[in-house]
Amino acid sequence: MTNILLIIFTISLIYLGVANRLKSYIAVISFQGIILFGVAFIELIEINWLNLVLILLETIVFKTIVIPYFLNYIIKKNKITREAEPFLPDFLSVVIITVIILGSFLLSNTINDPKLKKIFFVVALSALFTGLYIIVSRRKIITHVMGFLVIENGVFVLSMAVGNEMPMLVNIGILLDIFASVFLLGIFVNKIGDVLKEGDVEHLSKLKD
Amino acid sequence: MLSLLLIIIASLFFTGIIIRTKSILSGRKGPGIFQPLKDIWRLFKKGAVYSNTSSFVFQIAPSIYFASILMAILMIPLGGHQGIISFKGDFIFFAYVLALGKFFMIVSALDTGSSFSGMGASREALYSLLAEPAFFILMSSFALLTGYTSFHEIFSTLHFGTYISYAIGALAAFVLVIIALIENSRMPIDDPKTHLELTMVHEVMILDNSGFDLGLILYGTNLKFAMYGGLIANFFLTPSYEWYFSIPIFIGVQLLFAVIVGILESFMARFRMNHNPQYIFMLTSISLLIFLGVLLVLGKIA
Amino acid sequence: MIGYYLTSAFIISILLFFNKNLKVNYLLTILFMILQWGFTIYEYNHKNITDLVYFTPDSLAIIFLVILSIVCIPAFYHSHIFCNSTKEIPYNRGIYFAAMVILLTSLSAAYLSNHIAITWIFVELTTLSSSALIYHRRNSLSLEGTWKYIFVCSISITLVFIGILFLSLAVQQSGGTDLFYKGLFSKAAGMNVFWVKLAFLFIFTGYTSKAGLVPMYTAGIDAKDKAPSPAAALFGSVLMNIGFIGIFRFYEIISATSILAWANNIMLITGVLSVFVATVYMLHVKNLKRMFAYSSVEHMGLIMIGLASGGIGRYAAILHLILHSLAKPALFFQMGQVSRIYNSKMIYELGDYFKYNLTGALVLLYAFFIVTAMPPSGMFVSEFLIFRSLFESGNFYVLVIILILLTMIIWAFGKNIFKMLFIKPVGFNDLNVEKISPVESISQFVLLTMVIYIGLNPPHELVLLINSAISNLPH
Amino acid sequence: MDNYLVINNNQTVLLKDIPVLNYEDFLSLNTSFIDESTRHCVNYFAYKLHNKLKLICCIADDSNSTILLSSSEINVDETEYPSFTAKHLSFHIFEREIHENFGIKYSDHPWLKPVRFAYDRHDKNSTIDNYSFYQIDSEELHEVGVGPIHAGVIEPGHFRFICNGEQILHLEIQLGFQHRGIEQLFLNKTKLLQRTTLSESIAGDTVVGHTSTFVKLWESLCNYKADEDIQFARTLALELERIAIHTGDLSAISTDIAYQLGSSVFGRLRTPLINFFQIWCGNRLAKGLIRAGHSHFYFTKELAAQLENTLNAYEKDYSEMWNVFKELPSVLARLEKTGVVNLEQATAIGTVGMVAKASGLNRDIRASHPDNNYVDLKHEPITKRHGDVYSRTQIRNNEIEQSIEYIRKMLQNIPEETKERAPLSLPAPNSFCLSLTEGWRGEICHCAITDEKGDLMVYKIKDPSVHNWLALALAVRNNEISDFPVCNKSFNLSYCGHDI
Repeated sequence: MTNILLIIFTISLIYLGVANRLKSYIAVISFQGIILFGVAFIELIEINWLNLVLILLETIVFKTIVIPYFLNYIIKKNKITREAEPFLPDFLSVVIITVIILGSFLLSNTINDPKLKKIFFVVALSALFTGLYIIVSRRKIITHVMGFLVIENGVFVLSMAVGNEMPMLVNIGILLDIFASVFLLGIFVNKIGDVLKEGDVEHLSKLKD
Repeated sequence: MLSLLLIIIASLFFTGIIIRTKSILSGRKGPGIFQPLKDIWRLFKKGAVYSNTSSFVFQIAPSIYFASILMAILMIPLGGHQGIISFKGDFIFFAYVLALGKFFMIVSALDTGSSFSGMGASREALYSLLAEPAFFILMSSFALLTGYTSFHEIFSTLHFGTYISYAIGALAAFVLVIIALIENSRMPIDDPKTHLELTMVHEVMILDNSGFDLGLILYGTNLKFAMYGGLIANFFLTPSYEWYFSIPIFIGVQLLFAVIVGILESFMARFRMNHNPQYIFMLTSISLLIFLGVLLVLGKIA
Repeated sequence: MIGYYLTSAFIISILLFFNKNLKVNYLLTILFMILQWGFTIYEYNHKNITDLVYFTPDSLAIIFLVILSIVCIPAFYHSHIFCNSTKEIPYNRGIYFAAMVILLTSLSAAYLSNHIAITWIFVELTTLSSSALIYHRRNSLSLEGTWKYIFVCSISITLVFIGILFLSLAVQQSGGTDLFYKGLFSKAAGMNVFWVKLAFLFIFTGYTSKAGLVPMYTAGIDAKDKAPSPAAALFGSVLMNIGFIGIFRFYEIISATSILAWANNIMLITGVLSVFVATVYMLHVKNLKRMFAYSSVEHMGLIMIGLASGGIGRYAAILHLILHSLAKPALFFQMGQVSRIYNSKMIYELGDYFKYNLTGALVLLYAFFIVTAMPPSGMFVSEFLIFRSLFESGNFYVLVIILILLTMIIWAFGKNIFKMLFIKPVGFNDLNVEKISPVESISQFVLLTMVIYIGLNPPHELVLLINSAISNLPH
Repeated sequence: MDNYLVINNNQTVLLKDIPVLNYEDFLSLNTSFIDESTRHCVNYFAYKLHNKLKLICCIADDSNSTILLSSSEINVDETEYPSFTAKHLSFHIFEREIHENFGIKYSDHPWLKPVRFAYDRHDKNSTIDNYSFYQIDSEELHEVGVGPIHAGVIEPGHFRFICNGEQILHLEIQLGFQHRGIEQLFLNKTKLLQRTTLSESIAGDTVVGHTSTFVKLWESLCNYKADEDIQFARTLALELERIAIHTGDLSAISTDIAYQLGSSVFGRLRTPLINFFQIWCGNRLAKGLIRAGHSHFYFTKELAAQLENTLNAYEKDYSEMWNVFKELPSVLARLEKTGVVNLEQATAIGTVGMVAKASGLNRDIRASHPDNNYVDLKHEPITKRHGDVYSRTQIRNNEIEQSIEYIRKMLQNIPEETKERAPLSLPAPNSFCLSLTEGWRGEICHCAITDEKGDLMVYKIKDPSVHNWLALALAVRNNEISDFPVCNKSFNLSYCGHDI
């Protein structure tokens, strides 16, 4: 069952390459939250219940509802145009993300470690690099945040792989998740709209040498 | 034999159901289910008009197109019953027979010398080109999974045991549905209803065809749809089913397929033309995932 | 003790945040400095005694704690000057000082932490508190700086976390169950090399954003440029140290495995690249403050090279880091005076500094010699030792490249500083130039002189500390 | 105040009061007017006067609700005149028309492309058959010609695309296939009724707009003040027409992006509105509703109740459909960033109406030169900033909502029918009159000049499409050729309004 969820997770990554609307991105991020909820539930059922509840709450409440809602709110409030505006054509994005997935797959195939749940590793790496790819290939800063959230989801999958033995790490990961995303989004909500004109919200590129 | 019959029967009402679904969903009464068929029949009774600038290619292309589809249908099995033609590697033949038909359509479009037809031909060629790898990777994954290379053997030995293989099956069905939509020039890739040459893909290619030829092409499209429906239905049929199970399942899947297409076409707008390539390429990516999934099932990778 | 320290510092920062009275503000910052010094002295006297499970003041931690305590005095002093000169409203001033206290506290805690995850948490806290400092001016440029800083730091902190996850995989295989540095160190020999390598790559890359190395150095540059000068002084010294500590502590673990040589190579490459990048940018930089920031990148690169070359280089690296953390704040403090006079940081608009601020100009001249490591600067000594270790480890080509790059850096640095000191500025109206009291420059002279003193005549106690800090590394 | 005359909308002045300048002053005066973006040229035309050519230029000043008139007289010979267009592109279409009809030579007009191959054009040899389209020479480009016989039932017009693959590099639009000589017919047909029916046929989709412009102009010439109930009916009809056509456009836009639900629901919603015209005046397009000086169809209380019901039913379904439409990603993906006309382009080529407002250029006669009930309604124009297809779609939606609100407001206070109407006198002789109306598409301008007997001597009609066609050509540049239909539909410009 976990395998199916993780495969669906990977498909959602491919979809990120195809999608060109911010709304679809938000939907994907929210959807990934649901999948992670499922994965966490199946994988971590053995750890102590308090921890489990915390993790489940984080995935379902935070990743699936709060953050996507927040993102929507920011887009509305700052009147950000709804297109992702990639530097590269979307077609190339799909190709690159496919290559990323294949690459992570091949990489993990070279590891001979019986303890490793390979599929977690593949999915996590794919999410990680897809997130990075989205950050470098999209023009808007809100899409950078979304790329970061995808990376976070990848990290979550990775922490699942070690979660049974070291639940503390999963918790720290969650801490990171909440901390970083609340902070990133918080600046967006409160400050960017006040200080900058609408047009500037989309690109911050004045500081350079 | 059974599958050929069933597919032909399905082709009679397939487009009608799509149109009917769309009418109902937009709150209209809509034409009868057999209206598309009646239109085709009307076209069959007419003579064709050929432009002076076109050559014999333009005249034979519709027939070849139609024949290629019929040929392809012969290979479709039905659960335990194999198609009329069945041999090792027939899915490759299947793909190329269809490609042959399409090739002739493209050439005949170029033959007319109209700037619209050329535009449509280039679009259609691009989309087929992008959709092909998806089909091949998908079928090869199943060949790998089952160890056989013909439609009949693949589908009759395909057993879904573990969860992951169910996921693979579902994904494969999804990919096939989308391929069917692309090959039949339906939404969201192409809009079969449009009257604007600039936005057409398939329609603009056959803009110069008329009468009997046009009827052949239109009916060929209906057959093609039913053919893909049949292919998808095979995912849900196992050889152990008796004919009185498999026929209702077949018809049910065809119906469902048509209704899904109708729903899809009602509730979304078509893609911008330059978004089509990546959308189609996504199928290849998903097929690759299926391939990886198969490797996982086979234990080739842990 | 650390518990009391953290709680009191926290209370002080809260009070600073809510306080609107200037006098109380002075009082609270003085109180914090007393607390900081008291804590430092206490820890110095309780070396290697674990406190609250997760904190152990080992030699390395003590060194950096002392430096932090030294630097924080002028930092607070100049912060007050800064706030008074820009006539901050109490609310903004409160945020500024509260953030600074949190930054210093979390840095101290991160220095002392003996658990990889706890270090990580406090490093994340430094990101948050420093972003409040960067955003202090509340205009679009500082917003951009803050945004980039937070974004890059968030990604890098995520990378560190991924590294920790890989490390935990490796630890589990060698039978370990916890992530204390000590435990990791003892289990290091049995770890799966593949995972350790991955972990090193991720953790190292992650901490480069704090340490100011290639590839994540950009965040630090913008941060130092946009933050008020006293805060930039902290970013350029004690905050970079925490990046170094993060890398160093993991390097200790690596040194007990078979991949030490591989890790050394990576660090060497990173070091050279950092110096290279710093050179490239310093040659055409237009903003004086950013030039100082790039100079930090260069020094961190040298430190990595020293660490990677082994032998005397490790001692030199830590010494160099200490000296750098004393010298760089002086430059940034002086930058505060410069921007008060010219209202600009662009080199094009600066000049004739001797005419407008004699003492300040002397500081700049003095600092130029110190920072570019010309004798009698202490940094000359440490750089010389780094070169020696490079030579001894057989990396002649690297040595040649580094020497060429350093020459170019000295030229670029000198060109800009001397333009600033002697050549008339363009389009500068000198009617209402603020007169700056020479007293304000005292702290800078003191810091710079310390660099010379420590370099030429290192106190015996310091040498012992440094040697004990690198004692875990194989000889 | 000596070299130009300031008048208001629908004001009749004596022709001799319009100052006559020499051409150089005339040129510099009018081009300097346009430097402000609150001023734009509403009409600039010529007519023959004793072997000379009289040019009249009408500039609307939106901020002061005035129209600035000036004129010049020039000889038609081999002299080459400097053109207005060289200074301000927005004059291009007027000067092209003058050139086509009277053969004036311009020294620096960028492109004297024929406008409509008018029957009485100066150069009879210039026909569509020998017109040489703009071409780019390249191995990689191809041309696609569309029209004049159209695949869908639209109107005749020829579009010549130059494409690089799927991308449009250049679009040239050539119209004129519907030239009917309406302006000449206005002079030939001498009865008022004939003229009114003519004005109803200027553009089939803007019956109310053009007719009310004509009758207001006529009433002004006759120095007649329309009664309150007539004004009320005209305003109401204008707003109803706006709602109906906008809804139809939304349906057409949905069709062009193959969004079936939107296409059929919006299409259905349009019907009850135009059917209401049928109930009111017996014609679905409101022909016969508006007459100068009187009205056959008083808007009764019963009609008001009926309209109220129609609107209630309409609004419920409409807002439901629009809320789905505006959120649907596949729809937005097609509309946003497609066919962009930015503010700079919109100002330079002098767009008006919806197209201008979608690009952030505030041009709305209802607000700047109000008449009828608009004076009380205090109309506030809606503007968008992106200038893409989606902006134009949004404008339609907002205007529909706004119009419904206006109608509701008006229905609360229906004026009594005036039983005894003053008779219409004869038009004033030797006069000039100009009338501006905001039709659903944008500003409609009619100008009339009478001779010494008070007969019409010159009649000039300007549909908003005249200004906006060039915007379409600019909008589709660098777009995909398959996006052209939806761009075209978002402008929904009139072919016959342009061809006249």
